[in-house]
Amino acid sequence: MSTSPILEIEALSLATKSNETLVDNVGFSLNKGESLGLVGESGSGKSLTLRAILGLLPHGVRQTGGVIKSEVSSAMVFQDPRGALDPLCPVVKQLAEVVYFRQKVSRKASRVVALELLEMLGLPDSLKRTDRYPSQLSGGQCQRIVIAIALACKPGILLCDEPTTALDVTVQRQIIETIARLQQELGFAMVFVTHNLAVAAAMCSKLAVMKKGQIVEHGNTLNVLQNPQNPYTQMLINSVLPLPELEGSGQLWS
Amino acid sequence: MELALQIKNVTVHYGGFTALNGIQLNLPKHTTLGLVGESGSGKSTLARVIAGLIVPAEGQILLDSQELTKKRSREQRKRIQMIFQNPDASLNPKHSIRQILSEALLFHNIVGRTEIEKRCKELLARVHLEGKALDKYPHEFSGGQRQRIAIARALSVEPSLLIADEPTSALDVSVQLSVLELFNTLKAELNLTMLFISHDLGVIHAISDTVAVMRQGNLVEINPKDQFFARPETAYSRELLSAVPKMPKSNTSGGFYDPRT
Amino acid sequence: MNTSYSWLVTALLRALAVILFVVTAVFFIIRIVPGDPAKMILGEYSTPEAIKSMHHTLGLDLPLWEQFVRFVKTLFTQGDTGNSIIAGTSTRELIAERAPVTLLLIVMACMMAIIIALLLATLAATHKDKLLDHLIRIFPTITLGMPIFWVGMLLILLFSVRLHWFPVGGVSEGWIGTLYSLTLPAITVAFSQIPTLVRSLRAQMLEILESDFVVTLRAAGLPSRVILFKHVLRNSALPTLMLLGVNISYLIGGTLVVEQVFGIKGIGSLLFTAISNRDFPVIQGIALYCAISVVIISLLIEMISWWLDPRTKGKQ
Amino acid sequence: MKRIRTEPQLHQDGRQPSIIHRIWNTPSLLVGSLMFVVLIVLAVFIPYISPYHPSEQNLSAFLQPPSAEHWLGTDQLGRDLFTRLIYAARTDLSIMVLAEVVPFCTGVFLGMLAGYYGKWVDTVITLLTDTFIAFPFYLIVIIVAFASGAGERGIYITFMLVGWIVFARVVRGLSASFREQEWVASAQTLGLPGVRIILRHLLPNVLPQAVVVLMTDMVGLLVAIVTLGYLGIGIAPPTPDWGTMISDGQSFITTAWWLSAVPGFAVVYTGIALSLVGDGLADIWRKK
Repeated sequence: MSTSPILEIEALSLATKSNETLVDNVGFSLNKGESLGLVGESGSGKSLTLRAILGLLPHGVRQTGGVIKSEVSSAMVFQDPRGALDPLCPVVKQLAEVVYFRQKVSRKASRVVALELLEMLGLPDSLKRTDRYPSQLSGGQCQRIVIAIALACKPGILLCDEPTTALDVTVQRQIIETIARLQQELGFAMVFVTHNLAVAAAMCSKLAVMKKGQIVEHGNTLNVLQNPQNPYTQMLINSVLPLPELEGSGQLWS
Repeated sequence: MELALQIKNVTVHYGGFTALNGIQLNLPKHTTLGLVGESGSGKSTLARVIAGLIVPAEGQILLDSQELTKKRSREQRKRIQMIFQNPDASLNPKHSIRQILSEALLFHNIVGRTEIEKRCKELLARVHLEGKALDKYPHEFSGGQRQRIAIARALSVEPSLLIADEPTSALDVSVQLSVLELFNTLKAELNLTMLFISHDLGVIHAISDTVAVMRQGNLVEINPKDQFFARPETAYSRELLSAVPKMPKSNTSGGFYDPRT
Repeated sequence: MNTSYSWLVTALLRALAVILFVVTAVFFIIRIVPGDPAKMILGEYSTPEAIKSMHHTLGLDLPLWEQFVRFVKTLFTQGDTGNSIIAGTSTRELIAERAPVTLLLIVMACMMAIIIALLLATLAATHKDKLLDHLIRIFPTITLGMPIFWVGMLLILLFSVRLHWFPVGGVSEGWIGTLYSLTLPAITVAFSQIPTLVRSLRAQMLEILESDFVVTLRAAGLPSRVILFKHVLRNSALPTLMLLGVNISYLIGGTLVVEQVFGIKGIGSLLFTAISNRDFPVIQGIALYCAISVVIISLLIEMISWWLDPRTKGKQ
Repeated sequence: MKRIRTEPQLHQDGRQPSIIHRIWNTPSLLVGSLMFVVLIVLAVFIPYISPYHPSEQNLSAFLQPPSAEHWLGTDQLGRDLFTRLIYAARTDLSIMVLAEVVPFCTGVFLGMLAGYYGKWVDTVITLLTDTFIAFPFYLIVIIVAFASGAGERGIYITFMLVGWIVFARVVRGLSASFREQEWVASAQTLGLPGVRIILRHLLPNVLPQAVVVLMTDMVGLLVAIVTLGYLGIGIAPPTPDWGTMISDGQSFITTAWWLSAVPGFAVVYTGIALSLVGDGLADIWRKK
């Protein structure tokens, strides 16, 4: 991990129009292919940081300081998969549209690329034949489409905003496995926002813990989890409810 | 053991969709049953049926071996109380905490007018809130505090069964833990019988004596907690349990899927 | 497939029930309000005999249920509410004669209202909290209290009397002439609808513009015009249609008044002639036809938006 | 058992802006109320402000343009336009307020019933509203006002018949969504009867929105009163009314345009005042 960083954030500050600070002096960097977990509770500013990297702050929020230097393009995966898709547009068409504009290929070719992406994400063949709308797909399937749209941009960094929070545990596992597999295949870097320490630990080699707009602890995942320096981190770790070992084999998560 | 609640063959349809399919369930007194399942499994519907908010198409519900009729009396309603998921919607925004806590006390003549203040403060103390909260309004409290107030309100009528429908799912993890601890204390102090619903197996593990699993309107497994978490009977339960992400152990490197560059 | 048919059947049944209620309401409206229709027709100082014979002509001396049976019978055999007391011809023919120009006016007004409201709402929503947005948002506040006939008068004063761009009133011959002379009245009717439309549409557009899927598409780097025209406008089309369905009744009512201001010989002028002549069957006929058209238009709009919205179909 | 942690008392110490502070920070409410109060003060004190009587004719000074003596000029019968305008405000505004009382109460009540109970209660009330809404507003106003005789009585009857629908629709939607909220379900499990839930729980929650709608609806009602006056089936002369004033002035539109324009502007003024008040109230209640 000695390559030069592809994303560098220095002293990023965000505030509302009425000058209420939302994100305060946040900074981190990311190397190629690396993944950073941004962990914190609601209102800690982790999602806003992500939107700032994406360059699309919500209405009423502005950047008051800091620099975001990025050499590569970024794409985002959202928390609510169904809300992240146009409800009136067939999903394949939405995906093909993004391919058409981002990869500058013909309309026909864009559809072919879109179908390839669907296959890569393990979506069923039935999507190819008939027009399906987001409301006709399950949450997990919608999230796969959203990931496909993000990948169609050929991102250097994939920004994930709680991509599994709205999903059931079994689907959550599938989505996490999919994202991890794709990262290995395509080699993008990732910023993964979540409130779930266990998910962050499984996905990311580095962790940054956020509280009230600031990063309170930052480091290697294992270091942070085993030797937390900040009491807030310790509290978050203590809040994770333990489960006993399941007897028998087939465990994926430990 | 004496049964607090018996559910016999309860079935609910929404249009052509079967939300609950012949549910059979017994709940012994002074125990907590954790009901787990994914979205759409029918666990919330079951809670609402027991609380009398939904009338089932078929089946019987017995509380202390007394059958609950379709049209429940006030007395019967009072005995089953429910705590809901969304702390933003669980308290009437236009009522002060005093009104929220005292309304049922006064309506059911549980305490006299003169003692009402004292009782409300006792209820708040039970859920670890200060007495000065009485004159405030719900929007002045955080989500966790609102859930505590909702719990105090449910306890005000001294129910024999408390249903908690995902009471901590909308809360931050640290707050979730403190609310769970509160439930555990109350359980011990008040000898509560509880039906606790959650999609989060960690939460279920922290609170239940028995675990029941629902899937697509059916009850697929009921077992004592320790047995369920160690040796689940059905493949589906095993799948659920193995899907829960766990914290890394000291011998792994973290970032399990991270490409080693 | 099963659920979609049941939706259609419920919608049709509901519309049918409303039409039955409408028929009953038209029958009763003249009877529950105080005042004797016969007296109103003959004047305050008519003889008791004259009133009695008028009661007989109108069938008002019969028991209420028999009157209702007669009313429904006429409705089914003749398709209207009886013959005009003054003209003697059937109300259906009278209405059919006047309907085309009113319909044309309504259609023109609808189109103008939709186009202008959509334009203003889009401009306001895409320029949120900027000057343009504030200006457009003040507009409904100011125009809400403008009586439609007064707006018509001012428009006549400005465009017809001062600028001579449009005729002062009436309808010219031929297609072009008709459209030309209906332009100003149509603007007047549209003007009364635009404030409410702009208000709700702006709110809806803002919601869509700030929804996750627009952020997804923007993050994916689609050009803003593609997002606006292909996604945002399409998503606001359905609410616009629904809104128009709710407002169609107000729009028709406004049209009747505006016809009076511009001297257009449509349903509105028929209504006012009938009122000054105390021609009850005609008044009832107009009420009935207007209300039934509103019910049918609402039903059609409901069916169209159901048809267009994939969310109503559910999983397959 | 582990010790109980109390969470950080997040909002408890947070300053709660006072009502006065909130009103002060809502310019639309301030401006709107001020505009409305000015009109009311004028209407109440007009006998002391103006030396003229609203129906006092002076045929030697007819159709005069605005001057120091006659602030807004005179009409075709030489009556002082300003005096008539404010006396008309008395008539029109008092009818506007009185005619809203019954529809507002019935609409809110029926809306809560339909929204809370759902099922057949809802079906019946919805069918009723759908029926009345099918009649174009002005059509039904004109017919009922005409059939029940010109004048105030006609207006009151008309609005009792059709005015409640707007409130019923809005409140029904609100109540139905509140019904899904968990505090309603809690009230039910606590064993409280439906009537109590409707009056003690739903009512305070639907009332703000209903009042906001009331403001806009009053504007619509005023416009309807004026329209009836204009069409000659509203308030009968010689009682001054903005509608009849506009219609009287129409014949002189080319020579003395202000005769029709000024009463129209009075309606627009009232409309702006009330919708500003409505917007302001909506703002205050939304912020909370």
